[in-house]
Amino acid sequence: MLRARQFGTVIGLAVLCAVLWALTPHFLTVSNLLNIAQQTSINAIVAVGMTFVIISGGIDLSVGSIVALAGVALGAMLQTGYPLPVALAAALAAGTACGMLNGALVSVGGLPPFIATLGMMSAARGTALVFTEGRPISGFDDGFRVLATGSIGFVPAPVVVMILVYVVAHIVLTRTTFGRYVYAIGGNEEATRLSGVAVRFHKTLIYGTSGLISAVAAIVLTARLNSAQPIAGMMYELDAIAATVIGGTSLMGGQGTLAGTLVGALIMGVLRNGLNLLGVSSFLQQIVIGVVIVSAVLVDTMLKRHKE
Amino acid sequence: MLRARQFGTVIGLAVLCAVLWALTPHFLTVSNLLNIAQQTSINAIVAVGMTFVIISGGIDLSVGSIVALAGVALGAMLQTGYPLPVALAAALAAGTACGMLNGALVSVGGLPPFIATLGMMSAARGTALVFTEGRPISGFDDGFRVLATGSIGFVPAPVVVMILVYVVAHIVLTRTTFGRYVYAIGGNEEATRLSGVAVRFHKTLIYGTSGLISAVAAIVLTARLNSAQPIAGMMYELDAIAATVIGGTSLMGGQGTLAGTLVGALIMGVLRNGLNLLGVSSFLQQIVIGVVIVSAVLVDTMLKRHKE
Amino acid sequence: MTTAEPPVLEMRGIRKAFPGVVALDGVDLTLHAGEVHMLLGENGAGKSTLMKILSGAYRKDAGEIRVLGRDVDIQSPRDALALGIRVIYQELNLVPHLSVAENIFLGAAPTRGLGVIDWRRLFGNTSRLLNDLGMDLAPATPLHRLSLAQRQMVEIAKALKDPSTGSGQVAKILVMDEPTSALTSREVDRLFALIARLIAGGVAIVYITHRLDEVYRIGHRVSVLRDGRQVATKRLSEVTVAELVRLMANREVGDHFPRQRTAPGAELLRVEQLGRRGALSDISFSLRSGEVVGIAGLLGAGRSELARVLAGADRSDAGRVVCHGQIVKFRTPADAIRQGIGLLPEDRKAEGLVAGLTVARNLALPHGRKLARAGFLPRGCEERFAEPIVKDLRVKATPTQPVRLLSGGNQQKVVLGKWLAGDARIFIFDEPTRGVDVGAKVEIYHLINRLTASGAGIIMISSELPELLGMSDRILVMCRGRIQAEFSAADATQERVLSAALGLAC
Amino acid sequence: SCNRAAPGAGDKPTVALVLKTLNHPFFVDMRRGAQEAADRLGINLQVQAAEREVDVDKQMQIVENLLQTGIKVLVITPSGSREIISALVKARDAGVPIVIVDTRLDAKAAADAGVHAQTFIGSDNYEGGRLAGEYTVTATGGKARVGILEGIPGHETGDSRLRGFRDAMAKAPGMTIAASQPANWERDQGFNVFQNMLQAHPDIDTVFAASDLMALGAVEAIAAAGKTGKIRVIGFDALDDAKQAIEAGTMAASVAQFPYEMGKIAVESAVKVLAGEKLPADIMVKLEMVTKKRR
Ligand SMILES: Nc1ncnc2c1ncn2[C@@H]1O[C@H](COP(=O)(O)OP(=O)(O)OP(=O)(O)O)[C@@H](O)[C@H]1O
Ligand SMILES: Nc1ncnc2c1ncn2[C@@H]1O[C@H](COP(=O)(O)OP(=O)(O)OP(=O)(O)O)[C@@H](O)[C@H]1O
Ligand SMILES: [Mg+2]
Ligand SMILES: [Mg+2]
Repeated sequence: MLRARQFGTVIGLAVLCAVLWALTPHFLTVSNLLNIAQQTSINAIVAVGMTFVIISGGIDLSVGSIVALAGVALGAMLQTGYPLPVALAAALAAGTACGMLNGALVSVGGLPPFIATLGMMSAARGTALVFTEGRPISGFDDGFRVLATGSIGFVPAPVVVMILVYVVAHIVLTRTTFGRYVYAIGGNEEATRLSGVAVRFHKTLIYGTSGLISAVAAIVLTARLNSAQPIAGMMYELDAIAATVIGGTSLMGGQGTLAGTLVGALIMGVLRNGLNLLGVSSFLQQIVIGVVIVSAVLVDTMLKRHKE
Repeated sequence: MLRARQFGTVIGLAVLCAVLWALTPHFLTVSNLLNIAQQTSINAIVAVGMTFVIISGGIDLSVGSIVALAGVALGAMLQTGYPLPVALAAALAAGTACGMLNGALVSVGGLPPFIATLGMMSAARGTALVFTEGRPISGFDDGFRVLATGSIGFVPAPVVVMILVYVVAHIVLTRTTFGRYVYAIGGNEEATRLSGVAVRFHKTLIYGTSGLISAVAAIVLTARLNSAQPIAGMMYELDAIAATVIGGTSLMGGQGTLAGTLVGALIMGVLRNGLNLLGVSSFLQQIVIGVVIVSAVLVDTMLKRHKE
Repeated sequence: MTTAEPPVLEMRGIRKAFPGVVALDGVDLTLHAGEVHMLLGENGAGKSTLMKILSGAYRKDAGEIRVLGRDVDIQSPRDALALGIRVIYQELNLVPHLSVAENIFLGAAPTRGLGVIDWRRLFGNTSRLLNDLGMDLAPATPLHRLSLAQRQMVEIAKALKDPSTGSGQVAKILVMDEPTSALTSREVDRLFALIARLIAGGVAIVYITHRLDEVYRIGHRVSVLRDGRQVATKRLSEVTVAELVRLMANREVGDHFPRQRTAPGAELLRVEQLGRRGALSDISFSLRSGEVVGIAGLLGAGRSELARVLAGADRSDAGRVVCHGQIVKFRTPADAIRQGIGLLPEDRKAEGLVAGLTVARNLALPHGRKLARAGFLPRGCEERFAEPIVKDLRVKATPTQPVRLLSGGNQQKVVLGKWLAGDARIFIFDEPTRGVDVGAKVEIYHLINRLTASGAGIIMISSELPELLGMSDRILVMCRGRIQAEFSAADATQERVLSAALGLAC
Repeated sequence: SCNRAAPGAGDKPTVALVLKTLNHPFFVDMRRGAQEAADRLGINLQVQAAEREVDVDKQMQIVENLLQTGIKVLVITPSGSREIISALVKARDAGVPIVIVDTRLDAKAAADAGVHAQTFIGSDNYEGGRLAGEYTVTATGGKARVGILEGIPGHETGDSRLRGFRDAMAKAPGMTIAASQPANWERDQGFNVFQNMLQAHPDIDTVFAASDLMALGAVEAIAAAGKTGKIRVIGFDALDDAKQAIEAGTMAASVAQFPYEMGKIAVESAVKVLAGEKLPADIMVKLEMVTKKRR
């Protein structure tokens, strides 16, 4: 099932690529593909945490705001002159703390995830704005910017980070007890509790993971833009949820894969890139995006049905 | 249980009002309360359709875009000189059609509601933009504007519309087979299907209802702004979902009430009004909004737990 | 089973109230090592609640629990697991998209440090355990692919897993809440063999069931609950079946299988070479008015699949169905209902009930159109509609209670009740008495008589052979998606049906 | 933190400044200018803004709510030049004088509704766009291939800037617009979209972004493509970051609208209104191309 689902989405992606390849010679070039990978990386990273949360039966609306807050924390530390590792650690800690607070509100406080993370979405954004008085922090030195401008071989640094995040997260999700509890909690929370699993603890960790990963995205974004902005990351939650759901993860929880999420993020990235390459007018773009997203998942659904 | 839930949220609203009353003399005045009612009306109306959809186990991200599209349809008809009833009917038809298309994609196409309505969100907005070339349509005659500026007794017209929508929708939801099926489908779709209910048909209707109600909101909004904007209604989906969930409707489907949704919408409306009255700085407002939303629902959750 | 040793478990004066109901009112239970203690009572008597308190799923309002003579405070399932208390819950508690192995070892998977799961050991342990239980299931199969009966076996395996391979305590106390309600006789035999091994090893077992034949096969002592109160605890050697029934029901329950046969009338339904890829092939039979056709078969034989196809829940891809003399094609369950077919599905939680709705609304769900006037439901019409059904079936609930709060057996009655007031003429009952108490079972049998007397035809799928033999006019035996044999009521015996089900006759 | 005792408290009159949003440095600067003037002139300043720039309805609500608190003057940057008028009608009815900043009211709609603003303070977005266009034509010697980064589709501010820019382009036959795509006012969208644009049109040598945030994104995209210095970037708003980029030579120019000035003048005008002074109908704030040599 899961495999079939992924497979379908891959076909959607393949069709999309084929169409773009036929329509424009600029699409299938090494440099453009690297561009897409790079442009997709941030959404793809954020979507990893989102996938954890959604598989566990929750949702995280605060990822975008956490990206902003962690970015601002990073920017402020760097500008104050703290060494890079300290600043990075601070950003990751800020993200994780926000995430764990989400998790605690959900698991201990018993709030619906939508509400807890909606509150955090608003509060974290507000904190970032208050802290910076609404102004971006910018101008970092090159040691830091390597995270955006550097590359290993021909692979740009953001893509390297993305691959690392996916590999580690995939191992965690498929190979560890924590990962399996993510599925178990999403599939049947009561059964998981009755099996003696510390559900509250693990839920807190799950949201903490999402916060941590958002902070990783914040680091890449800040390096890429050479600027930490309190208004960064707006609407990231929607993109991340979309990538996750397009990738076959069910919002009802209990099932999903990171490979699917990556494909989902790529579909969105390729689509936006293609529309730019084709020079589609700004108003029409939105129609095309809507139609393509629906079609891609529809293909997938049809294939799945056919298989059954 | 449902009653207990509502009850808790009402207490949250009451506490909020009491605090504001203590903090500012401007809060508890007739004119301010009417203000709040009027300002809440559009979100409250949109949230009615959202409540139907969420109780049935779905979600509708396209409400804001449908508000824009229906508004633009209305504006264009009025400007072309069609009589008011025809223009209103056209707006309602446009909204319903978009909603039914959502419903068909979900029920017949088998798409996850998130994806189907995400696609519509993008496509309907794009259509509104293409149609108007991005420009607002304005200048309507006073006969139409009565819908915003008129009042019955001292109750402003938008509030009258809101009350009507709530009364009718409440009756539909609690007194008709259709309403019953909304709950049944959300509670256990397979069991409902096996009971001989035409689940696909009713799901299409449910999303159609949401589209229809969004169109009603569009009419009120267009009258209020005296302008039909293709970019109107952005982020309405988030506000509407928030009102619904704050009001105790579960995103898992199967339970919820419109009374709760109304209270949820009021909490958000009162909060924003209060923050303006108190002159809380804009950045701080976001923090306060986050904290208050979480607290209001937390109170409710605690009360519920205590009762059990 | 010696009373001289200190008891493994003592529960004293256990009380538990839910809003509106006192589920338990001062119940005592003593359990000794190596005994199988049967816990009996009507639906809603409080059996499951008592066991959920023991397992930490619920907290008690009052009373005390002692394990091996020590006072214990069970706050959560973890506490209970640490004390060696294992429970097989009545409503299965499994995770649909995890594998069989992961479900069995949920919370106790072998790791290689850092929380990394040791899959080889996990699958190895699972295979061994499943072999022990006589199940041929691949450990890696996702749970949602299994039939209800197979899931039940997984739930059993979960409670019986050898803790030395995972974490936690050796099982000292094992609670089985209706473990056989979805099993066929072959699996039941295996389970009982296992129980014998366990008690020989000193495990104490609490066993809840509504199948009275099981009580004497494996039980040593019995406790009977009625309306949340304990009415008796006895040695089974000192009590007769009739006494037990009277203790539970507090009234006389008549003949166990009171089938009143009527002469079959016109043909209601004919199935010709019906097939569905991977599940059914070449199914042909007919059902006449006034007839009860029983369908026997082992776990996974395809009986439920057949029921679903006949009710329009799944589609067939070969053959045809003739209903009231006309060829019919069901695209949805609604089509089948329009032909007068009512299905009582096997899995009440997943297919039968909308748990959050009230009893009345569940009962009225298929009858919306009939109850409504121009789409509007007059105030209280569902409750009025439900009242007689609730009374008729002795559902221990009011029409306005949410179904989710009912005991398992009472929920089953609600599923059954959904079709009674309609125009259905063809009833497909898939395990109709699953989890239903003795008294109610007999009532359901009477109901079947009433339905057939009024001209309905019934297809009854049951894994309880005595019931099937006692109530059917004809018995079809299914094996691997085919009809293996057909017996008339007179010819059918337990042995013949079983050997056909095992495929021995082919 | 919050000046919660402000409205009605003390004897300082309260002036409300309602902005489109505070999620943009432009308006943050405007607020600073206004606050500085308010502190200097000894009045209470209430600053409120919607979360999103396009949300006229929210802005109307803020106006309605502030009117409840007895403000003395309403200074507003309308999010919709016609839409906001029904809220302004309420201000008129409450006897609160209105000062418009940055975005003009629709003259006809205002007249129809009987709304009269004391004054308009601002600079024209269309004019700014045209200025940027003329600068581009001159700087490129009248021959260039231009890429454009648009704001959120359908958004008035961005549309006017683009119209101005395009009109200027149209006058110079050597200028071609190679591509025009929306980047939603965002810095990272500016990066992505321009990167893609360069892919399809490697010959683009000039880029105009309807805001500096997008322009700064484009600067990073150019750097990533190793084309720094080869592509002229013209932005709008003259944000601090953009000025630095111009100094560093990674950006060519940006249209300065002086929001700080606007905020300052707005509050000063409000004080004059309170004193009963009559103001000119328009107070134009200069527009300026910020370039390296001119600063
Ligand atoms: N969570 C709950 N909330 C409210 N009432 C409950 C809850 N759980 C059980 N009850 C009620 O408590 C009583 C005892 O239920 P219990 O499940 O223990 O019965 P049981 O003896 O196991 O019945 P069965 O044989 O049908 O399984 C019933 O009246 C039931 O409705
Ligand atoms: N050993 C098995 N492993 C996996 N799937 C099986 C196995 N045996 C049967 N099935 C599946 O179970 C389905 C048939 O089960 P069904 O529920 O119809 O049978 P049943 O006779 O009602 O048995 P049960 O008592 O298990 O409900 C088929 O779809 C088949 O694919
Ligand atoms: Mg029970
Ligand atoms: Mg079965």
